[in-house]
Amino acid sequence: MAEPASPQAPVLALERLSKSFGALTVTRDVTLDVRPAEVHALIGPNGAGKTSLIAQIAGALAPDAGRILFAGADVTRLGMARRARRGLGRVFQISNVVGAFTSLENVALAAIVAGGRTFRCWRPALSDRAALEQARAMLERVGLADRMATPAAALSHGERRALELAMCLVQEPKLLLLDEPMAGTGRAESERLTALLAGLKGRIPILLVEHDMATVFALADRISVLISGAIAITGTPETVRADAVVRQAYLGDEEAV
Amino acid sequence: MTAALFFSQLLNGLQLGVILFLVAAGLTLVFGVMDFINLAHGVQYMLGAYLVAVLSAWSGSFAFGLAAGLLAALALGFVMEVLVFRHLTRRDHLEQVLATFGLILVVTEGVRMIFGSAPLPFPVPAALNGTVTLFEGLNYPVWRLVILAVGVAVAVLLWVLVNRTRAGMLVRAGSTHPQTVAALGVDVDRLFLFVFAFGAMLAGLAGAMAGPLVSVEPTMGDKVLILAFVVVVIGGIGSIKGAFVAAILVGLVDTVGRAFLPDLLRTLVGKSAAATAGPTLSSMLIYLLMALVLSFRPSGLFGGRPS
Amino acid sequence: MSARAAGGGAGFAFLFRPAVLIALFALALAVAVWSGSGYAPTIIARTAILALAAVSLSFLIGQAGLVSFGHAAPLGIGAYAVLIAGEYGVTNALVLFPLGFAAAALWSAATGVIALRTRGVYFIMITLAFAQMLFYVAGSLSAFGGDDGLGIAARATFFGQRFLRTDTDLAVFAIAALGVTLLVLERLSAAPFGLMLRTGRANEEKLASLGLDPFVHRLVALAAAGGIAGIAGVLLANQVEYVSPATMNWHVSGELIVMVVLGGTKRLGGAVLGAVAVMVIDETLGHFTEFWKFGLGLVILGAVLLRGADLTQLIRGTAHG
Amino acid sequence: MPASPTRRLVALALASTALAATALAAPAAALADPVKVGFVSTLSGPPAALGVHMRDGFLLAVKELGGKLGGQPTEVIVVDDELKPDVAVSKVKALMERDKVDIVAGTVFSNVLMAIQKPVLANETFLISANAGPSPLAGKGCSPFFFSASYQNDQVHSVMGQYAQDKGFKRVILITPNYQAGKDAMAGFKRNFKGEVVEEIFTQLGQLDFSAELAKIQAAKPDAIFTFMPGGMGVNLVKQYQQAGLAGQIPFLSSFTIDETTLPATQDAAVGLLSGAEWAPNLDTPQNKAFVAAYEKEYGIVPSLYAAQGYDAAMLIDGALKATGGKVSDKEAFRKALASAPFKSVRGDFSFNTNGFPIQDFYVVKAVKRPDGRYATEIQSKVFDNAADAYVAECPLK
Repeated sequence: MAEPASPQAPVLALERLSKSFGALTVTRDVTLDVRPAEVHALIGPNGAGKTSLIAQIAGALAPDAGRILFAGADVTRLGMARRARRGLGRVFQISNVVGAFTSLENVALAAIVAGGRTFRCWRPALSDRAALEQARAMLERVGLADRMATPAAALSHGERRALELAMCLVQEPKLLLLDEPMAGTGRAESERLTALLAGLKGRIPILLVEHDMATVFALADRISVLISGAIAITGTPETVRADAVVRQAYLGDEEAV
Repeated sequence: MTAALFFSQLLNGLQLGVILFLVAAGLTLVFGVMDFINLAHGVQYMLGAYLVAVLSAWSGSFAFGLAAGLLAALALGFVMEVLVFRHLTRRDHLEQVLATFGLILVVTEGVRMIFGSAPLPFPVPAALNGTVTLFEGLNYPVWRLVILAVGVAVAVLLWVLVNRTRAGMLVRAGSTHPQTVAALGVDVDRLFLFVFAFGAMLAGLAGAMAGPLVSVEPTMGDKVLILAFVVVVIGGIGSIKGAFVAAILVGLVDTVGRAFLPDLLRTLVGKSAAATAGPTLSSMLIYLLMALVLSFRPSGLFGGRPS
Repeated sequence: MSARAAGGGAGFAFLFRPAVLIALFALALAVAVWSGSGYAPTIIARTAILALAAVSLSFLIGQAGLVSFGHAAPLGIGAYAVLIAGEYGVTNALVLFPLGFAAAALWSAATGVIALRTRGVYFIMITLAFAQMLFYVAGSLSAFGGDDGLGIAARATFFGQRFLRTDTDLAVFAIAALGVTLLVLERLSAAPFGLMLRTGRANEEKLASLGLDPFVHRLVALAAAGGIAGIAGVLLANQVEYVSPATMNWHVSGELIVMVVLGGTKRLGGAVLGAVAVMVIDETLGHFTEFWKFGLGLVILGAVLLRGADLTQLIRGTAHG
Repeated sequence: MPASPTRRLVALALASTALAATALAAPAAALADPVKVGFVSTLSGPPAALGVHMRDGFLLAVKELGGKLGGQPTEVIVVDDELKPDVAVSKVKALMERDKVDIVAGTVFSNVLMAIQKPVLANETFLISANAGPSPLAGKGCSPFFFSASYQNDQVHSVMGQYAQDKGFKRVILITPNYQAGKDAMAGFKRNFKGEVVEEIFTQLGQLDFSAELAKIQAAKPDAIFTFMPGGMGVNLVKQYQQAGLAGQIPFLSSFTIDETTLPATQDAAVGLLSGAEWAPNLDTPQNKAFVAAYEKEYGIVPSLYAAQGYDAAMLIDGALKATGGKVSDKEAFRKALASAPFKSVRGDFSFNTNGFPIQDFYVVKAVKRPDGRYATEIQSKVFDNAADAYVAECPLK
């Protein structure tokens, strides 16, 4: 399934990735890329292997075969932390923030890590003005200006999503990997988040894994459909919407949305 | 070194392994199903030995003592679960360690108050005393063969229970996917109650089997507890199969190490160096084994998820 | 994070502050000296030394989430450093303390490289395994008393000056060491370094997704805690004037964990209170009955079961109730 | 919300008192200045049985003397050393500095004695061992303030070496735990045994399973084995020795392995096995008959040598106090009184050498089942007569 060669090199490219657990193949010869400034959505029915694929891209799971290229380098053998240091920002499916820390502390933490100041041993972390300034600015940008002193555990679901996004963004990633950002959010929150992501569109390339078709079709430049671990089709939203196979296998029940 | 000596050392290793398996099986189940660190498991081993020793002496019959002692161990398991353990199931590992450490002190000292510090008599049942000639040049104590047989029988029984029954399926699932089991509508607390009491009885059985071999005293569980933890960790937490393999491995490594390492060292590094290094090395052999296994497989031989 | 880790809280929380704890120790020592008791300084010195070891373990458990069941090993290394150096005629404190710190830190780092591959219960057990190995090695050192151990040549000196002549001298020194350690470890905890440890403890995956593998941070924490335990070992050897493998027995590691957990791991000061509590129980119950461990067991069991979980909450509970 | 100043003050006072008060715990109003004896024994952990026997023997003597030693009201403060040297040192310092004891006695194990001897002797407090007898204290490290009411460790092992030599055993296997006392035991045995030592087997301290070692012994078929396995280890070994069918075949020579602390557990498995000792319950002296009868009546069990030594230690202190009119304060006088061994030992002949260790007889004893159904050791034969230890020459005291 060859795409026409892009004039610009992709930020992320998966080459013939495969992964099996015993007899169960969760990733089947997957080839996929994310181009600069593009929002690329990955959709597929439950059990299609989206979570496993994300885990391989993030570095939590090692593929059996194939390569992962990120920012021009082969990162297949690198761990999660080193991929993140190269600019792979990830927002988890289940909100992953440090519940006991306040919003500000969470983002400041990310800023300190991004600044490479983790081995400072004497001055308190919260006296790091640079990190705090960055964190405040970022929280304002994601609409959490009034929740800075709230412990993350006390935030609403959508707010935690936004917080996690802020932690990612403060690190100035080269690519955002969003794992179902809308899962579990109410309609109002989901609209706010969609607007937030729309604001990022064009500035940071995004690989978006999402169930919510409204969001996907609102944001995506291209869509790939994963069925039984394999990519069924990659194309523009219109192409995908029109595809008979996809309609039958997946979109049929979503038509109402 | 004769074939008979080598074979008897092999049997010795297997038999030590089997005792360790009996203790470790209950520990790994409780570990796996409820993610519970139970330091007091060694105390249950000690109680088993005491109960069977006292009841056998009182009734004059080992068979009765064993049956009644195991039932009592089971009952004590229920009581301990209700009084102490169920209040700790969803707590931090450290709190479990602390509370069960406290329980060790209470039970050990309680037993000492009742029975004194001196070891209790626990002779081999008369019918099973003495040795049998397995083949020319190899006489082997009958009781050790009995232990071997009991251990293998329990291993088979556990295998059937865990792999062929509904309860076993729940236990297996519970150790890897506790939420799923709860979602199936299973009362996880009750499952734990039974698993815990059953584990206590297995530990008691191990104590009863070891009783005629070792000194039956209040602190007899301490050392066995550490060995059992070593076995559980090498095998992988929650895995009965892992516990069995690791127990046999530890039993063999320990026994064979003690039997042949000093001789081996003597030929390698000379007599005087071997005299000091040999015993030290064979003492730490199982810890070496554990460190080695964990540095290559950080979740043990058969451990699934790193917990 | 640091705000809640270092201060605040109502009622008796101020008891956990390093300055208050050190003042308490100093006050107790002053009362003891004033009353002319020969023994009280001994027990105060001993308590401060054990508290020092417990605080270093509390740093590992509370900040880094590394539950070491082998903390008796660096403690023992510190003690053996005194014994072995003494056998070669070295008693200068300026050599002994750095030596004890370095040897214990080196041990903790070297074993940590392997141990940090594991997590949770596996980490608990692999640290125990390493400590047990060292225990057996110490027992086989015939030149240094083997399993029986050996008396040290003399207490540490400062260029020939015997500055640790009495247990009161030793108590002053141990309390000072405890104070400095509390101060340094509190700064370390509040600093980015400690923040990374705590984040790694709470959510390792998140930290990795931010681009930080906390391995080196943890290794440094292990080495630092080990080194401090080594200092405690140096002090212990000087106080007892006898060194034996019993110091490295797994029971000692277990008792240190009891102190830490009893005092609560949220604040480093908790470990100090835990150490004081264990010593007080030991010293009081121990005089009434040979079965005093029964009482200790009941206290521990009760403390955990009554939802107190640790002294921190227990104190708060009574303060509010 | 900050706590009120008063509340802080109260808390501060409470907490520091807790720390200081436990340490101080001032001795309750001193009554007519009784003689104070601090008794250090191992009362917890696996070897607690030995410590209990030793303590009970000592307390029995004090009770028989009407709660007095040397006619003086006596307070015995018993502490548990937990078999940890550092704990023992801390508790002994409490005995000397808080309780102001006149005499420290007890100690089952050599490592505990070696740890506490330094602070005790440096303080010029009298130290009387009721069991442990490590060689440094008998030789170069001897002290005018130290006396042993027991034996020097090596002597008991030498008894068995001499016995093996006398019996004409040619090939012997030695098996002891891998620690200093174990190595000393082997050295002590070999001092008087001139035959071939086929193998020296070192086992782990606290070892549970001896199958590997027993298989070796079975294969080597020596004339006898010699072992030193105190406490629970001895119980394990004896039970497994019998089960392996070796008990009737290869003579079992031992020290501190077969005694009345372990016989109740090993019972028939131990019957016929031999041990070296300086005492046995059936030793025929009037003092011993009375002691054994009183002990069995008081505690319902047969006394062991630890009990006998504890009893002797109390009688020794009693005799010395009588000689000085109840005073310990004149240390030279009290020392001279102790050195003259002014008491009738349950062991019969008993006098002190220049290093404070006894000169006494040693026997081979054998485990038997008595007519009353109880298990005990019995004198088989006398091996050494009025024996002194091997280190006395190194002791500078005259």
